[in-house]
Amino acid sequence: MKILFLFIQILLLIAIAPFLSGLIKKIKNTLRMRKGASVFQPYYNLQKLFGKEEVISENTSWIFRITPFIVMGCVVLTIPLLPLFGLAVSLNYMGDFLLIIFILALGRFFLALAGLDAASAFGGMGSSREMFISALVEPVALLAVFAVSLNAGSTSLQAISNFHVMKLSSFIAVISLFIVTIVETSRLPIDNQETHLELTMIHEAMVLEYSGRSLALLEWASYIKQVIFFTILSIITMPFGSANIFIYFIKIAAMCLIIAVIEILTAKMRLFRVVDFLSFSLFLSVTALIISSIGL
Amino acid sequence: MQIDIFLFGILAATFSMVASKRLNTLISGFAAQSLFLALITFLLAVKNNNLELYIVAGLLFLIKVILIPYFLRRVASRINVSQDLGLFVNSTLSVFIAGILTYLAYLFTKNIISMSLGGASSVFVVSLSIVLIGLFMMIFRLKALTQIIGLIVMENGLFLTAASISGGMPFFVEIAIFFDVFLCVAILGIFVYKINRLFTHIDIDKLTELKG
Amino acid sequence: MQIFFILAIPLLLSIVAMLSKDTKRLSFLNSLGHAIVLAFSACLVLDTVNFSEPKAFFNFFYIDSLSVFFIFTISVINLASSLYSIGYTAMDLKEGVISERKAVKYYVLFNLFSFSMFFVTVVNNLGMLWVAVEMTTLVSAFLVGFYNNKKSIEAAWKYIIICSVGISLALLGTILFYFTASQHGNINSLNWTDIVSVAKKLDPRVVKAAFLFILVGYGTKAGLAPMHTWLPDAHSQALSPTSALLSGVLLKTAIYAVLRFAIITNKCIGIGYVSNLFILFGLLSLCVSAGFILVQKDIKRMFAYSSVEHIGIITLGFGFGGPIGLYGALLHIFNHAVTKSLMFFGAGSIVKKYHTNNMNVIKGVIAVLPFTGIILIFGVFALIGMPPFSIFISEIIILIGGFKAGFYFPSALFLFFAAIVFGGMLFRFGKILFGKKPQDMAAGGERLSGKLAFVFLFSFIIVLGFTIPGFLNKILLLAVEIISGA
Amino acid sequence: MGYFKTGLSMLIDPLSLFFLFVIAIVSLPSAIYSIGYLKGEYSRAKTALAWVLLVGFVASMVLVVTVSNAFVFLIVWELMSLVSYFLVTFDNKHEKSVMAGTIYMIMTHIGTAFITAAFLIMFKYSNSFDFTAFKLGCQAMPGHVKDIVFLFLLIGFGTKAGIVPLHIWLPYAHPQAPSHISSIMSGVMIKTAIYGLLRFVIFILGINAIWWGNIILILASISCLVGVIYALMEHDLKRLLAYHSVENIGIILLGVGASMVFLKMNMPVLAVFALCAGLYHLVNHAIFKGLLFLCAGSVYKMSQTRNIEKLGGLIKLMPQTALAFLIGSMAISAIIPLNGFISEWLTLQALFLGSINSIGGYKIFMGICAAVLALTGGLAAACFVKAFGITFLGLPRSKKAESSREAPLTMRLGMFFLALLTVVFGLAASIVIKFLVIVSGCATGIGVEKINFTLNNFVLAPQGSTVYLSSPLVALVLVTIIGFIAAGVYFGLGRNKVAVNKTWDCGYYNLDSRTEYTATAFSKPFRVAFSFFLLPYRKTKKIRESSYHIKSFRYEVFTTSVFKSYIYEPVIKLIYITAKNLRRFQPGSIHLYLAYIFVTILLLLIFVNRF
Repeated sequence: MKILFLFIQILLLIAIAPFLSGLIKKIKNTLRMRKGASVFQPYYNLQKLFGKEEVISENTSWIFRITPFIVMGCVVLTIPLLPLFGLAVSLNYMGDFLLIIFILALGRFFLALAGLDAASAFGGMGSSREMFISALVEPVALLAVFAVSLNAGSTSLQAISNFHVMKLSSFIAVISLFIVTIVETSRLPIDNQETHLELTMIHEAMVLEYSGRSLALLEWASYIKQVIFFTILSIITMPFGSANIFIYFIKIAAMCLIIAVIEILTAKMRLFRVVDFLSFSLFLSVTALIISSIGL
Repeated sequence: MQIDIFLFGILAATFSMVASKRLNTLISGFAAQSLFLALITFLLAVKNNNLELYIVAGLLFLIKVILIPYFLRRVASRINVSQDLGLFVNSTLSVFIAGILTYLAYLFTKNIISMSLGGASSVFVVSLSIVLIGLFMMIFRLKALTQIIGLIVMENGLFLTAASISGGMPFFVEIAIFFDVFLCVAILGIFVYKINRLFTHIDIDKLTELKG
Repeated sequence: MQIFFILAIPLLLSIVAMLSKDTKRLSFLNSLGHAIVLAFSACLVLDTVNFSEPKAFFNFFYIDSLSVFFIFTISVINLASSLYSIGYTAMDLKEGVISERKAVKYYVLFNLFSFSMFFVTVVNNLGMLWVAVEMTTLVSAFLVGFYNNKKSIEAAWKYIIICSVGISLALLGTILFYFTASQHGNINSLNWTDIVSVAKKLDPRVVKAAFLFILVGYGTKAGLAPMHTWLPDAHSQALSPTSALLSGVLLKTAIYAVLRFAIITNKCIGIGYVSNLFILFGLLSLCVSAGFILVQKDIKRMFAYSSVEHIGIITLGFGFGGPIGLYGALLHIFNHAVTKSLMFFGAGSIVKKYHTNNMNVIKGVIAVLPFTGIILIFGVFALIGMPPFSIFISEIIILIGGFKAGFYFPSALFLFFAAIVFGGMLFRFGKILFGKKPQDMAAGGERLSGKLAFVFLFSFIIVLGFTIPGFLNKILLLAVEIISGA
Repeated sequence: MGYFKTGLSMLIDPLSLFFLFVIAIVSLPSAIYSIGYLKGEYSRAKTALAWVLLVGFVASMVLVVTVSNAFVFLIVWELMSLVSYFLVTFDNKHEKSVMAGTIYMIMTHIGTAFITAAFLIMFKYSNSFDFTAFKLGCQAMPGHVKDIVFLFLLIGFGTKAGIVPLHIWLPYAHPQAPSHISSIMSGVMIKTAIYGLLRFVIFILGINAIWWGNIILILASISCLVGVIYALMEHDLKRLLAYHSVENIGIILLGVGASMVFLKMNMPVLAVFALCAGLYHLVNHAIFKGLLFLCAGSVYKMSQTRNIEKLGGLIKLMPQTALAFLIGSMAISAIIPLNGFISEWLTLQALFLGSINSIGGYKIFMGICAAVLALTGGLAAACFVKAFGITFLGLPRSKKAESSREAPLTMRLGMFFLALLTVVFGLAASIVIKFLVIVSGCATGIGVEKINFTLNNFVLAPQGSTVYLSSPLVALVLVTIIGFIAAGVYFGLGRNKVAVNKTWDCGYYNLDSRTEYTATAFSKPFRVAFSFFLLPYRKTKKIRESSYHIKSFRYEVFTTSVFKSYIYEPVIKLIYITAKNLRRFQPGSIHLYLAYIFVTILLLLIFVNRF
């Protein structure tokens, strides 16, 4: 029974992931008084990409080829960890909150290698920046998780999705985690998903050499990653009704709204300004930890 | 009483050596000093009626008053060394320092020796001051020959010290030391020749090839 | 009775040398003679170990385990040095640096020198002890100035003057001892045994002052800083086999003399006084030598300063006192003698080959002189106190003694300076031993006799690194008993 | 002199056995590897020498972890250093090797001096060098003496372990040794220092104050960061790995330090758990660092360069080495499901549990340590993306790199053995930790019969917590998911149509290896972000044809080694200058020398009563 629920959970999240991306775009466009594409545009994109012929650089190796599958595998792997529908089941024995960080690291590792594989300077630049930012994000994320887990008394995700976790420190940690989400999902002001201007892109630069179904897999994986982060945020901030699929969607939609608003209000930062930005969030995380240690 | 007079003589000879600026004066001063030393030993021998001391006095006279000064003069003339001694410290100051050294010797004797001896330590004061002055001469005089003389002045001082203590050391030790000193002077003389041959001077202050 | 052979053979050899004309045969005979001396001294050691009674002859010679230990050390180094001399003089002769007559003269001096050193260790009379030490200076001065060039004559002059001055001070000290012995001890003798027996009656003030003169006087000869100044000059200019003797045993005979007086002083006024002085001079020597080793470019001077360092360590060991410290210091005397001789031989071979003492020029020794190079690299490690070599053992024993006696700060300083020396030596020797060999230099040219000397000494280094043989242990323990006055 | 009649008494308890195991699993493959590695590199005699030294090295390490007498320990400890010195200077034609060996030996000796001092203080209280006597003697030791002994031991063993700021020798020495030795040095030898800390601080001395643990945690955190930041800047493959050893020693010590804190806080279960985490990382680091050094060695042997800026594209030329290196890189970057991940997770959990169960400042302190560990992990991953990506991917950047081929079989055997172990130790975590619990119990002296950190043979479950981790399950699910995706893509869309073409070059250039992204460029963001610590500077050189025309332009960027230029060099300079000034006291003037004697005797006479 549990396995079945998990299976549904996985498929559902995979399925709705592109929609959320489309939703964010739609909200942004609406707010900008534009019409914009349909919310289902990401699905059309994926469909098109899956149907296309793939062009691969002659310099690449097998790393380049397996990377999309590994990246996709990684993001999907995190889904069963999340305590969501069906009486909040999750593969609790598989791991805890920390494991999510480690799992995402695997995907990132291969993606960065793939960026270097084609011997293109863009790819290398993307990999370098991606690894740089993710390295800086890691302590922020960990400290935030730490603070939240301290309130929960465990790093287990099930323990975290509980009412008694909701303390002042948790909210500060969540702000920090929100920044982490922005970084990890390549959102403004860290990265810009919509640009292909070589000097500013990070994630897009890494996948520049990809095409066809490989690119489709990578795009999809990044949509899923976004969902996962939204889910985690919602679990911590709003630990109610996880079992109810509609409440879940409302929570996720709220996240999309916030992200969209932030995206239209900010401009992209210079790469080295990101350091300051992340130091700020690190500071927030530490504050959360301190407050949590007081017991608030 | 006579001993005190001779002691004064030794001290005077020593000071004159400190003050002297010429080699010959220095050697004469040394001869004088040794002569007084021999006389003191002789007096002691008479006093104790000790055969060994007679012999020692005789040897002193023979070696230090006659042989060594002769030898030194010979070396000086053979290698044609200039009479100038080369002073680091001028003679007035040297005498002043020698005075201080004598005072130090006095202090040392007063604090350490007199306590255990119970007075009558003027011999010791003089002898110790001679040792110190000898060392002083070795430090502040430039020439090789002056260093030899400084060394044997020290030796004289030591001899006097030994003599001042209960009639000198065991006889064969005295003789051995005598022999040793003589040998030392002879060997140093040989080296003076060698230095003169290799460096064409005997200015020890300029021998600073080996350093650090 | 062995002692008479030990004294007679070197004298005999020097007489033979005076009459001889054939250097080659003479050099072999010399080695043979010293091998016999070593055999006799080994017998002497075994004798002493088994019967442990001090022996006295004619009220003049006095041989206890302390003397025996020194005799043994001296004879070991003598044999090694005479072995090494075979090749060394042959090379000198071949190169025309010295004449045949000069080579003969070398053997005369060599044997007189060894005789005088043996003599130091066996006389009972402290005055004669002084005479003997002065004799060693006078004889070895010729060995220092052997090459008759500017540098060696300068070195010899400094050597003889500084040591004579020092020794004069020692004579003053001896006289003061005699003074108090006759005044307060009521004896008219300079025999060590007599003075020791009345040590308790001596006047402490006089003894204190006298011991200062002794320490500075014989300390000059032993190479304690700041009176060590003659040492690097003399050691670097002497022939390499002689450098080994100077550094390996001559310095130790001076230490022996100091020890004899230290025993009396300790008996008279307790151990604190001598101990403090020893520690002071030991640390001073360590400090000074560490600094000089760090900036030294001349290979033989480097070893000379290393000798100052090790003398410092030995003094420190005696200063720490207690059975452990004394044992370690005595053991260190032997270990240092063996190791330093080895290093001087090695340096001699290197200098012979490269014709320079400058360590910035010497490169690739292992490639040029494989045997010497490999022995030397181990020798360096032995010298700077790495296990499994002997010096490590004795240093650690000294340290144990220091910690046991509560001398934490001096022990810490010892470790600190030893570390500096370690760094300085390793830095230099890494550079000269390894690396490419100079292009125009032919490899090889090591003589069998030299190799034999290396192996002979190196076996001591290795064996003593692992175990202390029973007889040596016993003789050391007996000597410790004598020093501690038990 | 009964103290020195020691013989070779052995102490083989779980702690020793554990270290013996670590020695074995790295030495064995390295030895196999060396068969191929030494072939053709050195002359016959030298090869034989290499074998002798290898055996001596391993034997000395075995002795270090098994002897039961501190005096013998000291001897074999120095012996180990001596043998490794000869191994570092093995290529002694290069001045670099000799210099590296010298630096190594000097630092080690300084460390040994401290260890010696600590042992001697302990000896004073025990009157014997035997471990059991030591343990008894230490109970009678006053607290402040214990503190001093601890600090001495920390400095002493820390030097060998390469704790910042004592790590200075490590990046010189490890790369200079032949690669199979680098692997043993980095994989095992520096671990003997950890053994020393465990044996002498925790096992024998006993923890006296909580600040001992704190100081180790702080040093460990610093080591982690400094090691990995320097590694990021490094372009010499073996030096890069050497810096990672500094980092990983830091991670191991995080576990050890936390364990010490918990011991003093009277939390035995946690103490055992934290130590398990540290020990787990220890064995893991031995495995993957050994593996990486072996791979780096085969890259070096085949391409004759260690500079990754000159390498590239090797994945096609030496695919098996590349695979092994990739596995090693993933393991060291704590990527699931390999072994590095397990131990890092355990360490994080230990810190977290410590944070929960302690009060006040320790909550934050542990949290910060965990954050440092996370940052380190991120940077390490970045570094290995660089190391692997620049070395093996893209195009070869030099002729040497182009001409390399796959390494010989024996070398590959050694590598794959270790690569296999990284997987095994990743998946069999629950089994491994059962043994580690026993080892930790032995080291800390805590009864471990009731302590259990596993649910069954597959799931890790720290006692007193509700979290679980099952690496086999993770691996299984991951493989299943990827399989599903691959199958879905294949069966849903049919065969992929692939066209191979040139890399996109914006339509302008012919891309070649010169336009590739370089390691320097890759690490630039890090250089800028950590510029306060790295103090980068540039050297530019214009080569002009005439005053108007620049023919070529050379641009190099360097970083300042803070510890070297602000700690070691000033100290060495100070000592050196002091020595030089000291030299002035001996200018060759005999008069001065005589004056020294004179002054000495005068001073002594004046102060005679002070002695």
